[in-house]
Amino acid sequence: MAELINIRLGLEGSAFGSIAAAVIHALLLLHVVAVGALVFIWMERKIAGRIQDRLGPTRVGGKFGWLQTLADGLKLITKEDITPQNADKMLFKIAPYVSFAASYAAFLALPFADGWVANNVNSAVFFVLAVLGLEVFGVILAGYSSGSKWSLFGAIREAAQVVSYEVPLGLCVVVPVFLAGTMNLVTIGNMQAGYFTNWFVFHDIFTFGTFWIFFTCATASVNRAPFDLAEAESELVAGFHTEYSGLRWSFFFMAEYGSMFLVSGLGAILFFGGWHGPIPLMSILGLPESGVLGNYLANLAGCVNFMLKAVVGVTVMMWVRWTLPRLRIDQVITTCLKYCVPLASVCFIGAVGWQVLDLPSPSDWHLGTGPAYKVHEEWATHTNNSAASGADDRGPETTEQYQRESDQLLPPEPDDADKPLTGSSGSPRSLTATPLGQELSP
Amino acid sequence: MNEKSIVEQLEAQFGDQIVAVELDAIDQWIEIQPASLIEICQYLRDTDGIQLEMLNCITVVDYLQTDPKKAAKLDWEPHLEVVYHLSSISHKHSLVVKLKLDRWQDEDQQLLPDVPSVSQIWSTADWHEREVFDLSGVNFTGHPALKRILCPEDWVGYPLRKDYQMPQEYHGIRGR
Amino acid sequence: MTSALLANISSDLFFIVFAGIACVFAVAVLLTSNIVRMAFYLVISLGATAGLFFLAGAEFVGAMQLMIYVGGTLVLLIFGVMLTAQSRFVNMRTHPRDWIMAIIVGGSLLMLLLTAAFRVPSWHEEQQVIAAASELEVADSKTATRLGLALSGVRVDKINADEQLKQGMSGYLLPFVIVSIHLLVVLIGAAYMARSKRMVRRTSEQAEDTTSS
Amino acid sequence: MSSQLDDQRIIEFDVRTDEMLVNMGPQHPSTHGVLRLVLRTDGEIISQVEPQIGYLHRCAEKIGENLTPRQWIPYTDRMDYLAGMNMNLGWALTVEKLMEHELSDKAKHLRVLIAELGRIASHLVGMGAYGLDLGTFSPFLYAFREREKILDLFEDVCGARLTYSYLTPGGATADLPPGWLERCQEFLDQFEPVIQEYHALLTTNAIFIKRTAGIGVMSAEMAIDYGCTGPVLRGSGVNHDLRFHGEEIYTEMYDGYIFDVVCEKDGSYPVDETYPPVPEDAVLGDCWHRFYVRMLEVVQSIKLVRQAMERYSSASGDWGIPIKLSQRLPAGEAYLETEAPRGQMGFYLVSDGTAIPWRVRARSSCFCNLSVTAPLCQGCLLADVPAIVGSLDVVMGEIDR
Repeated sequence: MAELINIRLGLEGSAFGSIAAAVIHALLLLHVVAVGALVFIWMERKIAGRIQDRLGPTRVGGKFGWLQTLADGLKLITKEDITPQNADKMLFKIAPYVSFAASYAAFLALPFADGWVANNVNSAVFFVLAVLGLEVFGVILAGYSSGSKWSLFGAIREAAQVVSYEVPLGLCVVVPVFLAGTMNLVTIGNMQAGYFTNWFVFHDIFTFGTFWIFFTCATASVNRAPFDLAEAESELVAGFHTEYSGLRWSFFFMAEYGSMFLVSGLGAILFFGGWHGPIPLMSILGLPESGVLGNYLANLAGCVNFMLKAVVGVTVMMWVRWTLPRLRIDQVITTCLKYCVPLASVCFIGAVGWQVLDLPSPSDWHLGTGPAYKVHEEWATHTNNSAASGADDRGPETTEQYQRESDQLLPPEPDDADKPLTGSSGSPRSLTATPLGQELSP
Repeated sequence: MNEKSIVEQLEAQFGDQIVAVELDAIDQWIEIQPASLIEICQYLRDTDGIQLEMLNCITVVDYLQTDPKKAAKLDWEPHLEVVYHLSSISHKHSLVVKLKLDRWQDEDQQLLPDVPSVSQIWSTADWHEREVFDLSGVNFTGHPALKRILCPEDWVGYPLRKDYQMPQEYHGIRGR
Repeated sequence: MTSALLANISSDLFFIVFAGIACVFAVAVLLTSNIVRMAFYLVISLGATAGLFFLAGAEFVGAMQLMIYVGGTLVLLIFGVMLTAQSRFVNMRTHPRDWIMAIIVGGSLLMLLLTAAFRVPSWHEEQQVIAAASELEVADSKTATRLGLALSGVRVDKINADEQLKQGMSGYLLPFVIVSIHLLVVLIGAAYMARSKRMVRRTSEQAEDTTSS
Repeated sequence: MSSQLDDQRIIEFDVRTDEMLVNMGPQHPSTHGVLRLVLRTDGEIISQVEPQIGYLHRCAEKIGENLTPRQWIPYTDRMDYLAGMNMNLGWALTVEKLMEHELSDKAKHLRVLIAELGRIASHLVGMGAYGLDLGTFSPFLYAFREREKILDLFEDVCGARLTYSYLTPGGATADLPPGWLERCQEFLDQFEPVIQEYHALLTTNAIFIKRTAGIGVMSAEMAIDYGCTGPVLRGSGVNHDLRFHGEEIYTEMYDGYIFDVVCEKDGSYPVDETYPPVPEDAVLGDCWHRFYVRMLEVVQSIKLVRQAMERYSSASGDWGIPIKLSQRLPAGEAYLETEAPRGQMGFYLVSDGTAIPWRVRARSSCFCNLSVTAPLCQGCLLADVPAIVGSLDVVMGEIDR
């Protein structure tokens, strides 16, 4: 998105350009998180209503009470921010912003469509997991500094839960990463182009199992539904944000809904083909190749696709929350260590085995896949014959040869003037999937 | 095993301890000496014929007529009555045991009358005796932790006594 | 011309900001006596160093720093802090003689580092490295400076494409990992020390033991 | 805790953190009303629980010594405010027992009808609130949707939805309004399938079973020893229900009705197979069993209400004209316990022959049920305390009187 503005203003590559791009991305992502939180709070109240055989908000603003969240927001803003008497003032005030910053920063690497990503971080998956782990830090600070026993309980529970759930979450995320060969989310998304048969979730039974474990661990690490120990009303009054009110409290909620959207978005990209619809309408209509506007429309449809999948994930989390009772802290930790970790490792080994033995999988049919998918094919064959051709490490000639071949696959390189403005899909750099191996120890 | 045979068995066992027996009242009751309360209750609970395992309720009735005109016509002088309602689940019968105490062990020092505690026999007595101590002012010796249960710890006076006067104020809150 | 000038300032600007935050909060860690505040400042300074890694283009190392240091070590520290904290906001007073010892040791280490840093020739030349990085096609992020490349494993001092790819050089990745393992061991030791000391004082109350610290 | 070794200076290596006192209540979302639990805990594990009550104490017994029995009925409503009808019934029967007042058949069947409807409404609240304690919000609303329909029926009968003062010594304040029986029939017909929903929502829910099975296990002897009654007692396998094993004046209301006491006999409940089986790790006397006994009692009460409706419509006599407001009571005393939804609610009336009783005493079932929390919560986790207190289904109004 930002390159588009930069190229227009001719600031390409200069400092001012990069700062402007960063600011534009930040604002756009802030909209995604804020508007997302706005919609999700309204959606949660409506879904909860439907589940409990009642209507949910109907009066505020228009037909379905869609302005309800705005009303809540206004109330929260006007409410007085009380700081408890024996709280550690400075930490108490900073905690919600740390928590929100962590969950907001992770959006940096989340692609909404092919190339529509704030910063195409090469190790995007690893970055997102690292930053997600930071959100717990805001909660610990909040619990510890608000001086009341209940929030301390909530903080310690949250810390134990999130720290222990990072392990299975990491394990589940590795499966799509090695299927795609890279941690770059844009490439993972592109790998799953074409019909839904190419999605990693249908790649084999083990990846299918991995998705469900991923979703459970994601719900747990985002502190939702049966695992919402940290703010268990029935035991801990309101857990770590007991003492918060007004705007600070709303930041905690923005962080929660933000990371909920983030985690289900990550799940959508890793397992459900990100911005690719079940039927590749765009590539059938030949839109991506038909110049700037077509490409933009294709990506826009992709973005809608991705949003829909993420929202479906969020709805499932809400639906689970309003039906299931809450687990006890030791049951949460045992589900993590006794069920999630072993299952995740079994699925991991299974998926690796499936890949090594090269067993049949729906994605081998390459239904409706554009050129992007071939790259994966080439890369796989290269590693095979380079392994076959000699014991030495992949020498430069194979890389050069691989460079040239992947260039041929691309549409003829238009000269710089009218370079496809969406940047990534045209420019060679991001397409050449920098395989994991090469990146880790070049 | 109706109440009559229980009472006979009791009289055989504790002849002198049983002061009075009343069988034709609506609820048959017996009156015993306060000192022998524990052995009788132990006996009532453990002998396999009677087995009154459930202590339903402990109540204290304060017999004191504050209005002098009516007091003259009464045939009894002021005293406290501790009433134990017992029932048996295995034999589906019940019995009422009563104790008569004088209202104060020592009038001017407000020393409460003493009754041995049965909380060793029925654990439910623990809370019942605390409530009776709190509201009616009877001291239960041998109770694990006898302190007020319904009124605040520092409340003065025993509300269910007939001569109880509501305090003027309590921590600044007007009483009367 | 202006964009080139801007380029220098902006990359330096962010560099100065992140380095400044890291140093200021590192000093703040020493100065504050409140344990929890100290842990919080440590998080900010480590976060700033992670920012430096990102600025240097080594995203993988930056994310690793975030996850291992800021995430893991700090949660370990918070747990340790909570285990030892008697009252909620325990303060540890440092006696004056501790300060002197600290300055001596710290100062000497600082001197060592500064001299070593200024003596390395290759870090003095101009910033011609950006050109080299781009044709390497290895680290593809936009602002790949020399240090960033070095940290993600490229031998910066011997820049020619084919030779380094052959020997699978390791650059600075290995020392980076060793340092983090070292820090982890130190922290586990600290947590262990804190735990047992508590017990000595507890038993000593009953037995008037002289060995308690 | 540190064992007395010979050489004191040997350091013990387990981590002994300080214990802390935590107040759960009195204004706490999961304590039913104003109950305060002082927990001594280090982190999650609770070493000692001390319930403190008395926040809702209005000394109704002292007021009873200045009012005639009929004037005291509204006070019985406010004791167990979730089952007002059953409280009125208990006090009315005690007064009738003292006065040896005879009731017509119609009045008796009316009382069974109303009391069992009150039991259903009370168990619905117990079930919904228990779901709330364990963290799920939806069953609470499903329970209250049905309870509202019963309250509508009660509103037609006596004009009130919570504090009815409908059943009084001598009968009831008014007869059933015309068309009421059909509406009641309609309610029962649509209510029966809804119970399967509750089973699906809670009883067979894997997480619910994990949170309640095997938690707060109470043996039969301990239940009797602590004076627990009602579903809490039957949950521990003691076959004791005052509607069967009570006193003559109370059980004669129920003779001729076909229903069975809900209690586990040799491993199975008196229910057909459409009801969920007992999960394997549920021990007799734990939270799950107490909850399940309440759910099955609702089914028995529905059967009772159906039989009571047709016997009421075919019975002869008046609906029970209440005694005069300042009726003189015979001298003497009477104590009677009735099977209230939460346990045996006892009333003890001592009268000296005037219209105003000399001493009035209310024996609360929840008072004894709550006294069990201290031993039950020994060594459990913090999240189990609301689970255990919720399974005892205590109402503070009745405990503090």
